[in-house]
Amino acid sequence: MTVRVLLFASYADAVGQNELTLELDDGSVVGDVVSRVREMAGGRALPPAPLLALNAAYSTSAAVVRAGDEVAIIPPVAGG
Amino acid sequence: MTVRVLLFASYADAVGQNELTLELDDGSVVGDVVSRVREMAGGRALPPAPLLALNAAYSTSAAVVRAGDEVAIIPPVAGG
Amino acid sequence: MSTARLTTQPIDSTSLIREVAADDRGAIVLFLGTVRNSNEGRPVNGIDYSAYDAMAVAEMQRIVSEAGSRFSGVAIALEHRVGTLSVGETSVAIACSHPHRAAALEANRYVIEELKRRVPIWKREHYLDGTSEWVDPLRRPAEAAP
Amino acid sequence: MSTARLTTQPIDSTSLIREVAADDRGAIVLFLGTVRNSNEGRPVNGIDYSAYDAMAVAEMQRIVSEAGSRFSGVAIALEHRVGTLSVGETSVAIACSHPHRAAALEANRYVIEELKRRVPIWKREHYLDGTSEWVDPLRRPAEAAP
Repeated sequence: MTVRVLLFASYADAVGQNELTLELDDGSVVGDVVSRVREMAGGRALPPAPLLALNAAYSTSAAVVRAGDEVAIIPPVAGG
Repeated sequence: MTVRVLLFASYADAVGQNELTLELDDGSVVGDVVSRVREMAGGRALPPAPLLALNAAYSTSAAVVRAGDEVAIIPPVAGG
Repeated sequence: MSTARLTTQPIDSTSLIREVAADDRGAIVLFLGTVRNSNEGRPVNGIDYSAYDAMAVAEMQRIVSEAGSRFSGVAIALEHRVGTLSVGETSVAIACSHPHRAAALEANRYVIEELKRRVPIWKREHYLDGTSEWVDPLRRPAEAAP
Repeated sequence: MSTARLTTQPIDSTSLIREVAADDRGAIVLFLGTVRNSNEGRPVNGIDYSAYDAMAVAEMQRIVSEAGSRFSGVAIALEHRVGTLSVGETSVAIACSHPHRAAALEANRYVIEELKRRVPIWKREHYLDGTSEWVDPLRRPAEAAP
């Protein structure tokens, strides 16, 4: 199945992309997305356990992803 | 000696004046001003120990007054 | 760096913000007290504010000066209106700025609490039924004051 | 009763105040976060704010809704700007109104603290020396954030 992955700020700079699609096995979890991104060029700049969001809400790394889901890897926030 | 006495809000309404002058003996204290005002018509509407100011700053009833001083009897404040 | 004054004119909160804004200040907090249309369940249509002018200004200046000592680096503009105000009009405005938000928020709170506790200003509420009364905050629950 | 939004345009704080003002509300508190001319001793000349737009708006809406539960009767207008801001410009504005001052002040504080803790917005500071950096609040003392 295919999921959409969003990267932001320093994480997007590190990987050189702010949006990508990944092919994942059925039953994959949000944490698997992080592992895959960390294997990409520049991906080691991301921490092993970053903040995560699934479909625009904070999520744990154990949350199961489904086809079409949007997973975001969230750098430390700095609004305000 | 002569002192100027200021009354405000409900206290001014009770006594029917917002400003008066009193003749006091030398060595009088702010509390003496209150006693004198409470003896005036309507003066019993004032509490025996109201908030007091001497020359535009809060004062105790024991503060000594001098000729030309301004004593104010301050109802419960309600600014804001 | 800080100012306190009485006015008989409508308060311009934007100009108070401008007074305290500066390039080294990341947080500005504005407090506005406005005339409510009811108090303790009684419909209100206006309030007359009066003050012991000289002492009110002196006490307001003491308060902003104290806030400046407690919250080092804060800038404050404090203005209280006197005269007859209609429902919705602003009776008091406090603008505080500081490099950081916590001090700006806490200084603002300090100023409004101290102002209500000790600045010699009084208000006479006018009710929809034509009556009016001096407000005595000591005679009612603390929560009733705006 | 409460709104939260992102904007790419300059924030009009007067209109936020108007959104929350009402005749039964005696207290309005406005918080403005502005771009400072320095951070941790480094001269700053601007900040690029970016957001995960959909989630930022959703999270801001959750925060104002939580504040509405904690401070019953509060009305809130929250706006955060994204894009390139110069020193002195407003990045975030929060207007809270309530019949009474304590709730208006505390709701405002709740919203700014939660916003800084969890809304997915990032800033890249541009320094006077021509360099720029993503700001990571976790890497510096808490007091350093405005």
